Amino acid sequence: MTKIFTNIKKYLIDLGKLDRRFIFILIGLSVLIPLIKPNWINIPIKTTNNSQIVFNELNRLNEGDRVLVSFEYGASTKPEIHPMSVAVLQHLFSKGVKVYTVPLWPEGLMMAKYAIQEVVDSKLFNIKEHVDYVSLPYKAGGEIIIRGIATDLRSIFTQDVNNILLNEIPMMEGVNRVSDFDFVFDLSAGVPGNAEWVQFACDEYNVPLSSGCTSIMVTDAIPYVESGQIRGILAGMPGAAEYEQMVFNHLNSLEKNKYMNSNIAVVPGKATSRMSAQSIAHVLMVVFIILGNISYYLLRRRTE
Amino acid sequence: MYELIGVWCIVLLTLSIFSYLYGDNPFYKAAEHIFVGVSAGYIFTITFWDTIWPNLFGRLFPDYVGAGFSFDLTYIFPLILGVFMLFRLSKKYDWLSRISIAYIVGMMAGLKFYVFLNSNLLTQIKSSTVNLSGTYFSIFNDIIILIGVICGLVYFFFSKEHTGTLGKISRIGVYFLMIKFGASFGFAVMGRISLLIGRFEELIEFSKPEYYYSTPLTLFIMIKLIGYWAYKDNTKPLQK
Amino acid sequence: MKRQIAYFLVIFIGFLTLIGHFINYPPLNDFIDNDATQWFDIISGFAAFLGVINLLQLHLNKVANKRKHYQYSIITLFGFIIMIIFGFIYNGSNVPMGPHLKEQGSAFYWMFQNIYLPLGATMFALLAFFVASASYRAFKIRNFEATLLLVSGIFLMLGRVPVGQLIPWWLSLEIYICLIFAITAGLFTNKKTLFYTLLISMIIFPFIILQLNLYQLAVFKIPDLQEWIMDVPATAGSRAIMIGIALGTIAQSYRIITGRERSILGD
Amino acid sequence: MKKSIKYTLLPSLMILFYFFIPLPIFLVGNETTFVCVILLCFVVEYFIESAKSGEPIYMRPIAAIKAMEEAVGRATEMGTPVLYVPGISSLDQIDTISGLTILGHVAGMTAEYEANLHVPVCVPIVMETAKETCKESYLKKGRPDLYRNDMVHYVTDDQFAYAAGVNGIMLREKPAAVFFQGKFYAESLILAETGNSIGAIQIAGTGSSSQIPFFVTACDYTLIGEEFYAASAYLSGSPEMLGSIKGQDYVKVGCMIAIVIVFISSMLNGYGIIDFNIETLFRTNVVK
Repeated sequence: MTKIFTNIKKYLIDLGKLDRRFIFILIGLSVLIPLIKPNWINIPIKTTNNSQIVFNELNRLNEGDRVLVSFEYGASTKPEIHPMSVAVLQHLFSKGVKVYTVPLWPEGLMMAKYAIQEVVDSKLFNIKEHVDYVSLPYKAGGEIIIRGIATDLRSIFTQDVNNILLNEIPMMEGVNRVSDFDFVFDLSAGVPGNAEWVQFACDEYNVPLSSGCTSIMVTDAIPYVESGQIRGILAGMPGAAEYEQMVFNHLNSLEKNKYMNSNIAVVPGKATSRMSAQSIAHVLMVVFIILGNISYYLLRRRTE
Repeated sequence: MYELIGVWCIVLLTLSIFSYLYGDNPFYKAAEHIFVGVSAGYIFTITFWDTIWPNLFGRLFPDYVGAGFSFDLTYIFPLILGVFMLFRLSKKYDWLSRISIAYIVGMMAGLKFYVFLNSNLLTQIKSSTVNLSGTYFSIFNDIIILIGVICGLVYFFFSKEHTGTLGKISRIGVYFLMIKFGASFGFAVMGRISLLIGRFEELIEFSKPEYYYSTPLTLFIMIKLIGYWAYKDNTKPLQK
Repeated sequence: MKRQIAYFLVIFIGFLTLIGHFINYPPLNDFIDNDATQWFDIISGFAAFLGVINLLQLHLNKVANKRKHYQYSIITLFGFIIMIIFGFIYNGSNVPMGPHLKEQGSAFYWMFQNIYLPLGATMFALLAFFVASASYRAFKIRNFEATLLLVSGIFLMLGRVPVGQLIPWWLSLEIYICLIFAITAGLFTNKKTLFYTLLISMIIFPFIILQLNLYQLAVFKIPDLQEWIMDVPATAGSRAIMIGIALGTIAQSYRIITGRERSILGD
Repeated sequence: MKKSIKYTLLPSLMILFYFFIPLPIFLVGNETTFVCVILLCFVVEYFIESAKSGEPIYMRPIAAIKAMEEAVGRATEMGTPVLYVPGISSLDQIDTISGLTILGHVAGMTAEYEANLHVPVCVPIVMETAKETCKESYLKKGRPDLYRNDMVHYVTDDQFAYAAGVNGIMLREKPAAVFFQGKFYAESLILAETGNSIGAIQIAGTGSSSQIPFFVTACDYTLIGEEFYAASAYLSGSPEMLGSIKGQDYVKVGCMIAIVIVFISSMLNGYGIIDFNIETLFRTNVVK
């Protein structure tokens, strides 16, 4: 009996010296398996406060309001942010809000295009380019561009992505600076991102701002959220999954209005299914940390 | 056709980078060097076409470039400063480049002074107000935040010895900082895992027959080769 | 003299951009808001040439002298040159040079999509593995500070995913008890006493909580606790750091624009 | 006596001038910021001047700064290079500038110890500045012969390509001392973990608050936030610089008092004892 105990103890101590490649393999598998077999695990999603605030803020917008959606992410952070973009666009279009997209990252241009395309292709909404949405092209400069949008949008953008002059687009009429928008929604994965929007535009010109961002950015953005400079925040993949669910429920409960096609079924988004892979990996890491601590504790006792 | 080659490229490069997890190996080395070369070329091209061409030449020769700017003579200055920068290549006139650097450093210092004072310092001080209309719990939270901020700032005192009461306060400050670091770390875990999800989704997609089983085939060949190299390294005669 | 020009420019431009925020003179405000940083971008654009020359020098040197791993330098040079060719000489799509960088169908875009993007994204994804090995190594109950790091890290990890909601109140209670014992383990001299006290508390406390009807407290729900950690102590910590960073930046800027921090200009 | 008069009278006069000048030469709307700028500058300047006049200044020891020389020494002993990574941002971040000033001091140490310094850089303009800094440091230590032009070299501008490149340098050169000083983003952990796996002494310093946790967990020493900006003043040891740090401390006390005042006044306002909302004071925007 004692022999078994000593053996277990020995294994646990050895665990502390585990080759890190072993951890790598387990982490890889814990992500891979739920992705290949998504229906093995199904975990319900609960809404957090900050996501709810975002939803309520956007839900308060009226028909014909103008919303600037800014895209600051690329292919590598697409799994986290893209589901948010799609859900936010769906939410806005379902309310008949006019959407203006602007990429501040070179890759953001493609992301904006993909997101709009996805919403248009779902045929869920009766939307037309230049009537319900306009896509602005990418301009280099980061915060300078934000500053420019804040003071004089037309000095930076003269054409949209399809090289149509902004003066010829009816929904651009009266849109000259950031204060002409009723809301700014920022989808960001780094710098420039929501902090720049706060610092260079929205704070100064008093335009409400909400943001969806990668998990890592949240701790930096939280002080702004707490002080109300950013109204609610969608935090990483879970934030995306929560918002997706809220929009899914909202679209299903909505009385069919003129913006929506009643004969198309609403499909749930992608973030929800990715959450199971995420959950398993997290649990695995916590298990690792606990095992590592047991090993550390036993080792320390021994050396003492 | 090009699309298919592209898919195989993506799979090969992705797996080469992942092979770093096993250890440094020729696949990783090759991928790393391709990456350095391609990205340097990419950024250089982008810098030229997205910054210098429209923002500088677009203002100096608006009709020719057609970037939507009107003629602006002041942009002769950045042109001069930029050319000064290139004098780094000459031994005799390399001091000219210092002028360009001086412009950048001075301008950024002045700008950041204002921006950080306004957006970080003053707004953070402003947001330490307490909201009495909330519940008792939220008021309690506000008080904890106040204590945490004050203690955290005490930790950053440089010109006082951290002993006695000050030492204790700064220790409490460290506790708050540690909680914040732990929270950031926990958050990061989530973000990083989701990046991996993105890569794996793509690899899974490319395992399909329409891409001729790109992922499993490439993976198989790579494992074989890396295994072979490892074996070859081990069979070298060892001198004792 | 040559040095003096540079110092003078730092001080002049520094004060100009700072004071310009307060002076009511639109051209100056406009310069600070837009042009000043645009100029910076243009100057760094010119510096990019120097970077390219340095890169070529370094790798050509390696190849010419056949230094260790020189074969790989050939790959770097090849990648670089091909990007330059696709960026400036060969287009491949039917839009003009310049906009072709972002046009699907151009050779440049193909390289971007199929070489550059996957490499970057995969390097980024490596972090998932490193974050695991770093936390396995570093999250140890060494002292109180390290324990706080660990605890807030773990709660965030668990609380942010749906699994966290499945953790019942008694399990979180047991976790807390274990944690408290882990921190106070040093106080026990006898290993057996520690073990038995731990065991007894783990059995008794759930019943006490159940008796007192306290099990619905938010403390026992990991997601709620996680949100509290995020909103209160972590906010306090990040606010302190933010103010610290702001002060550090301001003081550093002040030292620069008053010409005291000179090592940046080689002094 | 004369000094204190100068440092109370002058700022008051400037503030009075700002508020009472009848001509519209100042923008309306950011009065608070202006007052703060004036106060801040004069407080710091006051302490710089007293430091210059020979007043002794105590500086709390910071472990990471002390360890720098030790790390360079160890690398020399082991005959491996010292790797210095100045972050991935350009000169538009004060972090990069701070990182470069610290590089100046580290280069001084490597010149003294005759250690090999290796600085891979991410942004060309930073490369040029770093070259200048290193060259001057070697010159000042009287060892211009040890300075080589390829000490500082450009890798690539892209964040992760740079991380891959630096990773490769670490794996193949196995430096015994690694410095990460500057602005870092997501690549911080890749770099720090690789450095850890080769067993180097790692000293990090950054103002990017989201990356500090990774450095704290994977590096031996970390300069956290404000410490990082103060490090160059610490290393220079000149009374002017140290005085500015002391002034910064007093500004910090001012901030703490302001926080408490804001807290108490909002409380009193909430209870209806005073009828003044302090938030109106922080109308920090320029109204155009």
